[in-house]
Amino acid sequence: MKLEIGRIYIKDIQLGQETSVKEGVLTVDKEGLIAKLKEDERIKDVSLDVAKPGEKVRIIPVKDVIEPRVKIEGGNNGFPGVTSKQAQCGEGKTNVLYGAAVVTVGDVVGFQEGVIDMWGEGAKWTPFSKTYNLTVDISVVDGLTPHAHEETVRIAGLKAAEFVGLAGKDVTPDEVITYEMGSIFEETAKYPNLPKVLYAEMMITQGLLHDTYIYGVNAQTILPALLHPNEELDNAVISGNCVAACDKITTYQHQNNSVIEDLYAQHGKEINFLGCIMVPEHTTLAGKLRVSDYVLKLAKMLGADAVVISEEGYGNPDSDLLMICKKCEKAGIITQLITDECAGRDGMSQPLADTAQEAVAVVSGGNVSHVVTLPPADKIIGNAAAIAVLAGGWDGALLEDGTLMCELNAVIGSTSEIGFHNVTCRLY
Amino acid sequence: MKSIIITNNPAVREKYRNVLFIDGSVEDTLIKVRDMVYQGYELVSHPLAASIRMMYSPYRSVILGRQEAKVDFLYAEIIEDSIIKYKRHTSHRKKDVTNSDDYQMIDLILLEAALSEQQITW
Amino acid sequence: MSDKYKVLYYVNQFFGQVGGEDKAGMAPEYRGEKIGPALGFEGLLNKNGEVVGTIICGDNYFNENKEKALDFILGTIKDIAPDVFVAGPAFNAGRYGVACGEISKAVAEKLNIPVVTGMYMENPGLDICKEVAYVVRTSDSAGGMRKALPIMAQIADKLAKGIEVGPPEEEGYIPRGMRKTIFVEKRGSQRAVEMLLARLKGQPFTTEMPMPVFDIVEPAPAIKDLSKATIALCTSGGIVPEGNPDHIQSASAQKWGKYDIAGRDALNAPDFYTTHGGYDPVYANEIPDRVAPLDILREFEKEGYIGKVYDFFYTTTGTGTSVSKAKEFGTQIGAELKAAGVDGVILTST
Amino acid sequence: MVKEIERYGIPIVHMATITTISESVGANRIVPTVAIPHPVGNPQLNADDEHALRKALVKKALDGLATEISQPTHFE
Repeated sequence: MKLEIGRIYIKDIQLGQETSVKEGVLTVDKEGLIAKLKEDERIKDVSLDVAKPGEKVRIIPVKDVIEPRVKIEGGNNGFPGVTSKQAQCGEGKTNVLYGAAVVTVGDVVGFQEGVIDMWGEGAKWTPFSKTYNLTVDISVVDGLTPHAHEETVRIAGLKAAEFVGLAGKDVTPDEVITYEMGSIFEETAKYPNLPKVLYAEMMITQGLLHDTYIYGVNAQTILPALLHPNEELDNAVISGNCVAACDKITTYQHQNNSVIEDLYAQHGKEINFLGCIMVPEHTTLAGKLRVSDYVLKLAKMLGADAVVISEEGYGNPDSDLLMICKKCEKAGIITQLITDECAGRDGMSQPLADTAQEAVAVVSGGNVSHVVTLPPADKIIGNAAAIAVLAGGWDGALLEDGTLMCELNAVIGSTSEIGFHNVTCRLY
Repeated sequence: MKSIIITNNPAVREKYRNVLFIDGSVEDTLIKVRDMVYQGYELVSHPLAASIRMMYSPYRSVILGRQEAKVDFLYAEIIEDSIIKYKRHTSHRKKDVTNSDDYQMIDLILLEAALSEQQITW
Repeated sequence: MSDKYKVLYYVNQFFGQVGGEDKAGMAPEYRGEKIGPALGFEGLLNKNGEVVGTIICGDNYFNENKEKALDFILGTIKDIAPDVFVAGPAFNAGRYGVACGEISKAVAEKLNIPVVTGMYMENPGLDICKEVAYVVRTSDSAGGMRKALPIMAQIADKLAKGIEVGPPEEEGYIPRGMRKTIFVEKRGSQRAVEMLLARLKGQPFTTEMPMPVFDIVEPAPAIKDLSKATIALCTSGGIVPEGNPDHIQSASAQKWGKYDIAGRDALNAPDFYTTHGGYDPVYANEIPDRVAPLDILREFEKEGYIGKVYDFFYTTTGTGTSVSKAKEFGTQIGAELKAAGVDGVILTST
Repeated sequence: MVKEIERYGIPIVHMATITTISESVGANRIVPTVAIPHPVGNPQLNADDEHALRKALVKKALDGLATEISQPTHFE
């Protein structure tokens, strides 16, 4: 499978009358996009805005972040199985508006969180302060069920990314990155002496606001599935997960999965990268046991020497992570875990309550309870009232001047468990 | 289905029959689950949700299965760890009452997702 | 003068140049001068800070009159209001270390004044204060003074000026057990791949989330002949004689109890009950033997399956009891059992 | 407590319900017990059955003390 990602560097973003990229400036046809999104009768209103790195702007509550892209060759444009007809992802050519992002905003339920600060202290904690963001705030018609509401917002974000992405159709990319890998047999024949490494990517798949989709299939219903890494890098995986702000994998992070990129970089040099197993995280223990057995079985069938396991979320998925780790290590397959931790506000607690001796190699994305102080913004995109929710119901969290104290768990992408960000914890 | 739902969520009590309703906090609910696990009940669903935000929910529902003669130590370990984690996240927070209805609804929806998994073997 | 920050120093009778073991009973005193290590310490602060005085207390006095000593010491410190408090270093001296540890903890927690001290890794005072004070890693004897003081001074200087103290390995203190959230140069996925490659090649790597390390004790050899063995019964289930004569706490136990059971066939209600605050006591209070099965052991004794049940029964409560306390209990109880020639122990927990 | 007593060379058997904790405190000989409020008993059984259960548990513990082991071992 061969995928060429053409990066068109975006240096600015503005709303206008047409959708285009000129000299790195992305212009979005405001009315055109609103009209396009309103084709969905469930949408009452759409409000578009832009947020640029360095501006004193706060976006809240963020639902998802999506990279705008356009398919140039092979497959279908958009998100196959969702916004377009089923097609094979991961082949051909795709242009991306590199440095731009569509950020969907809006409440499905009242306790939603997820903040992106574009400047200062808050900007350090989220990777999405460095992207030029087109914010899409969706309000829906009355009487929608929560499921329909969530779906409306999710699809609107994807459609917006598709609409904006078209601007890159006829633009020559600034940089082209090729992701190419033959069959497992071919690659193993090429690199017979390199250790075979799998990537097991855990996904939250537990119901409303806690879902992930592959080609539009709700991953709650699947057994762990083998994906070619190119498929995920090419729009096959979508986030429907809007409550684990700090450690969820947004659609953008699926499209640019950092573990896949960094494993790819070593493919043929230090390792033989076999592919990705998409691992659903179930609510039931039976589901967790089944999934961990299944991952081990796939790893064995593929002859893996090592598995990189990344978690999504916090709480019950910790059990899945350690189950997979234990089973693999006992079977002689090396594991490398990526997770985040709760060491308490003061950092004095033991990070993992459930410990496993087998978990010897762990990367930490940081302490989800670390408190950050965010100064007041000049402008708030989204729902200013959500800030009180985000502060999280403890004294002194929201000061009168608008200064906000919150735990990292409210900041989008801050403690990424696919290692997308550069935060960690160290013993002091 | 031979399961019992241990819950402090009124919306769950209204909708299901096989409910042991706890008139109390999430912590009370988890402690009841722990006690029952030590009496041999099978832990069908994990006591915690998958996101920190749901850790702040004032409602929680956990599914237990049959009572066996022997305590399953995997279940015991999971419920003990869950209580520790739960306390760590919530000890310094106030209950979010303004969004009670939404929390009830999401807890119910997540419970139903769990109930729809593998009903027959329970 | 006034622009210098204030340091207050604590030493024991020996380093305070009062005397040796014969003076270990001295009550705490405050001297408005630099004594012992305090003298050299000021010189290491590069004229930025001043040691305003020294508190001296006998090691035995402190350990035997902890509350009184702490009262005086905290009162003195409060009056002087130093910017930094420095104690020791205590090296591997146990009583001195415990005194430094207790004082450091109290000063940091109650007065909110930053504290620097120094100890050898195995000093029992370390666990008391390492989470709240900066404890510089020293050698086991006073010979390490020359090395320890500059490190302590450098940390004290930073604390006084409000400069962030760096990671333990750079600054020379013993990790406080705090997980600090920091930014690093490389993103997580890259660190993960590098860690994995190191592991695959058999090279050393450092996990970012170390699992707790337990010190492991080799299993003691088995009892050769049960029928000749003396078995002792212990419990952390809080079973105590009626009235709880030793006032064993229902949680976070500070002590254990030892009761003569020589003439007893069982731990019957109401002579015994549980004081444990961590579980539903109904079943244990009905039949305390459900927690500590003396009755069954007696049966085995009568049948000759075991030689004898040891005449004393040991008890405490496990819930909320700190690891260091549990360790202390185990050490004390173990010593008694060893001396009594007990061959094996049954410890029950709830 | 377990570890410190065993350090004196006296074999010790830990009868505990939460065996994971038991392992983490360093017990080498472990007998899993019935439930937290009644580790060595079961009030749901009739007197005879409970006695038999209790006797069996204690016997396991005693036999554990008489068994040579080289690593943490559960006697079930």
